[in-house]
Amino acid sequence: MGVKILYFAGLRETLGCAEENLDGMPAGVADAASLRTWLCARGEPWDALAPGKSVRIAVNQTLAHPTTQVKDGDEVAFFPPVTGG
Amino acid sequence: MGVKILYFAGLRETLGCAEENLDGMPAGVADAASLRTWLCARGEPWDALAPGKSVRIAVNQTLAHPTTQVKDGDEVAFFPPVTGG
Amino acid sequence: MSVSVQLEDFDVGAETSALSAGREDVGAVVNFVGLVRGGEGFIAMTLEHYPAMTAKALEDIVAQACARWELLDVRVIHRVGRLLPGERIVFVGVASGHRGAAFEACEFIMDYLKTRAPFWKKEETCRGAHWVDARDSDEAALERWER
Amino acid sequence: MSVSVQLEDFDVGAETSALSAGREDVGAVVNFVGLVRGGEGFIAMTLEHYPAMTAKALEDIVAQACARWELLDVRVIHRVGRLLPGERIVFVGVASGHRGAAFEACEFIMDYLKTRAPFWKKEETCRGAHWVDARDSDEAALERWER
Repeated sequence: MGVKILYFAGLRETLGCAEENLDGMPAGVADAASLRTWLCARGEPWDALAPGKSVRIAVNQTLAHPTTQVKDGDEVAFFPPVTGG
Repeated sequence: MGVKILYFAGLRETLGCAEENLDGMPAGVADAASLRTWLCARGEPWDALAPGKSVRIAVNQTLAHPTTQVKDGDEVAFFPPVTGG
Repeated sequence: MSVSVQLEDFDVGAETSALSAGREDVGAVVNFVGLVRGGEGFIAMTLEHYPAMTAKALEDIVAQACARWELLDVRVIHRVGRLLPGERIVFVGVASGHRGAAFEACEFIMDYLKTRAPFWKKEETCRGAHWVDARDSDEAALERWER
Repeated sequence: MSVSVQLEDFDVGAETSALSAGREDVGAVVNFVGLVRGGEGFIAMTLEHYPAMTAKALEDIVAQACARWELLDVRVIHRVGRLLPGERIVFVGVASGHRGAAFEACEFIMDYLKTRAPFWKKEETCRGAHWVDARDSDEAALERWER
């Protein structure tokens, strides 16, 4: 299982990473906000996920709130505000 | 010169008249409202132009108000509220 | 900017393309297509108009829209004559840099056209023919723009 | 009701006709077509998306529109990949019995799509490439529907 994490657009380029797989949920991570904090703690360039940066999160292909639960087996995506249309 | 008067749609059918030409301006007729009153005074079926009936008036192909002036040489049209589109 | 009153049908694809053809400043095209609706006993619709006034009224409506919004092109086509259920009656296409102006102007033009352009619809049904009554809701739609 | 995400262009005439084909209850079709705008030094636009989420997001937006208005058909097409100035990016077509619902639903879908569907634009210019920033005005447009 584990957690699949995707990055898109400018955020993908900044992080130099399109996709990664965590073997399981990191300790203390249970929702979108805590996963974001955990990733940000890796330091540069992951501070692109710091609080105050405009980042949207989708959990299982649905836009998430900070409190949206994340559990083993989920797909979580981080991306900038969308600009389609 | 004279005044050309046109009637459209349901009003044309009620009056049995699509177009008529007045040789000149009838006495006392100077605006759209007074022309309408003058026509209405012909009696049935011209009471279709009576006050209270939904009738629109255009003077020289532009929607008119009751007080829009009518003078010799003008084209005046009477018709029901429009229903295009 | 152009308006047409015609018996013939129109080509929505070609009209839409023409609104942005040969230019790169159009970001949004909004189109309205009005169609004849069928129904129990309905046979056909005949559209009468006041030819000397129609083009003038439509051009005035387009000019009002251009005065209110930054529009790059506008096309209005209104058919007249006898039309069957499912046939197209009217096309209003608006090209603008941004979608807000295009949506508003297209709806404005339709609201004005419905209440200010000299067209009248007569319905043929299996029980006879009758002129369609104007709808209060069309007057109400227009009033939104006059506030 | 259907949504597509595709590299290929779409045919506005055919898509519009399909929204009322074979039925007589459609009185109004409102279409939106979004186009790539050119400009000083602008070369091309590349659209990236999140494939697993895109169709789901667009279907959710269409479902929300159908819950709010009486719609007879809806079609959404969004292109991805590299597009040149003047090329079509997006099509939203809405068929309804009456024009009010069709206009509102089409604008609603565009406002949601602009802020909730996972597409991102990267502009190539003669000075290099950059990701397009989201616009506050798009968020503001969306908020109108949430009052």
